[in-house]
Amino acid sequence: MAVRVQREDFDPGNELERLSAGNHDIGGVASFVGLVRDVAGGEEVSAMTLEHYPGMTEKLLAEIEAEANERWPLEASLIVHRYGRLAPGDRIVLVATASAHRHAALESCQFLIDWLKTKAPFWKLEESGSSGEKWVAARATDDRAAARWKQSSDKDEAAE
Amino acid sequence: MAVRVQREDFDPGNELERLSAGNHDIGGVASFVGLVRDVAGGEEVSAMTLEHYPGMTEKLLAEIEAEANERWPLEASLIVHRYGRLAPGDRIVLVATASAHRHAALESCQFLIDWLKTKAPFWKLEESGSSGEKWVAARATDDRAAARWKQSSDKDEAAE
Amino acid sequence: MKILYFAWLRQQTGIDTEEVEAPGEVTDVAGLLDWLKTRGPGHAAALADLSAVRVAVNQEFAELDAEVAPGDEVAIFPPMTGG
Amino acid sequence: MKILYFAWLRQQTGIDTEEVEAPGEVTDVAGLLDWLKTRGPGHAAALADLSAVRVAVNQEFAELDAEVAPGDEVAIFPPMTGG
Repeated sequence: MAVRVQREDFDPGNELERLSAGNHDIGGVASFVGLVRDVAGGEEVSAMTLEHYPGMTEKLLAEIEAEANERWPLEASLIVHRYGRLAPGDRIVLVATASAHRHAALESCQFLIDWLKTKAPFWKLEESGSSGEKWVAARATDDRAAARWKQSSDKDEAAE
Repeated sequence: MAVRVQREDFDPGNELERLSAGNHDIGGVASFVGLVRDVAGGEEVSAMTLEHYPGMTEKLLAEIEAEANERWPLEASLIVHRYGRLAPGDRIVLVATASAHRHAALESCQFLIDWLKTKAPFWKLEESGSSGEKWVAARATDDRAAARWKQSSDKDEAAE
Repeated sequence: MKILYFAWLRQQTGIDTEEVEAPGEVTDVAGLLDWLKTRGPGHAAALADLSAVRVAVNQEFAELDAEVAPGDEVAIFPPMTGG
Repeated sequence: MKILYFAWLRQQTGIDTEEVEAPGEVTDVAGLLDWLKTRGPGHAAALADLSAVRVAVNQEFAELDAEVAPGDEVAIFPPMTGG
């Protein structure tokens, strides 16, 4: 289990290699890399700045990673999230999970990225050549994506 | 879109880098790497040999990759599957998908690996120090995982 | 009490961190936000629509009725847009 | 007709590929498998339980009632275990 919040870029190949190195109980490694797009909501994006809440970010990422490790039988997990000014094509975030079985790896990876989108204290400021700077608004689809990971006990109550 | 069936190892970092290079419409890259475990069904595994059906394998992988590209708005996709004799910790398969949006990437990646487990003409022979060679049996859980990706029109019919 | 502002709340208030001494009748998040509005036009504008604002007290997400006390770290920010 | 065997079917028959001329009454996969059983004890053992066997005709998965004809490539193998 590891969490890093950093300004510097990361190397997904190295990170994945280190995640599973020497652990022959691992049958699958799932990962997701988020990249800066050059368009958002139909508008060209020339750069993006990610602001975060130092201290709380690391604390929350460690908590959600611990929750993923409770809910799925993971052999290893990693979250790396960058902050600062990024250009289109730059890496923003890496989530990687390793497990004996592929579904635990794939599901926990999706759980972590859905969670990051709505609950991690990051804010995106987009720069556009035509319309200047704009804070990205939260999206309802991201809230719905995060909501479907509510524990099944919650879901059972909602269904009753 | 690309499919490779090869004896040689592959470098996940390089593959992911090439998949998204220069395409700033990509917002997320999902990937899964399958590894040889040193234990299966409670028994120690010292090595594994993957046999496949040359010609049919490549054809089917290309077909399923095309289907993923029809079902999800993908910017890029890649399947690399190895054959031959592998040791615990060795990489077996890489599936990677890239899209503007993370759910398309994550779901299509899971679709492809579920499909590979049951429909790609590969067969695993496990070697164990204690009990010799054994062909791996197909698993019902893998069939169920593949079945849930049936097109929604099929599902609608089943629900009626 | 230490108040932190992020994203457009930081820009509108013109402040990233401020040390404040709230009056004794401020005991919860709602009361604190109401009092912060009085600190200037930037604060008033930033906190005009509380539905657009999220709060954390001592680095835990908090609702409007959560308690606050001297010494707390209170962060005010818009809904998160990470990942 | 070209017959390919994979995995334990290859081991039990002792053959990976064989060229065969099936009699005229063999027109579908079921008939072909029945006839292949008569080619020797290895074939008979390998094809004893058809529920454990999958077939592809010209590299397309095929059911027992699928047609086969001279010139076809017919592959016989257990359920797949890739990934």
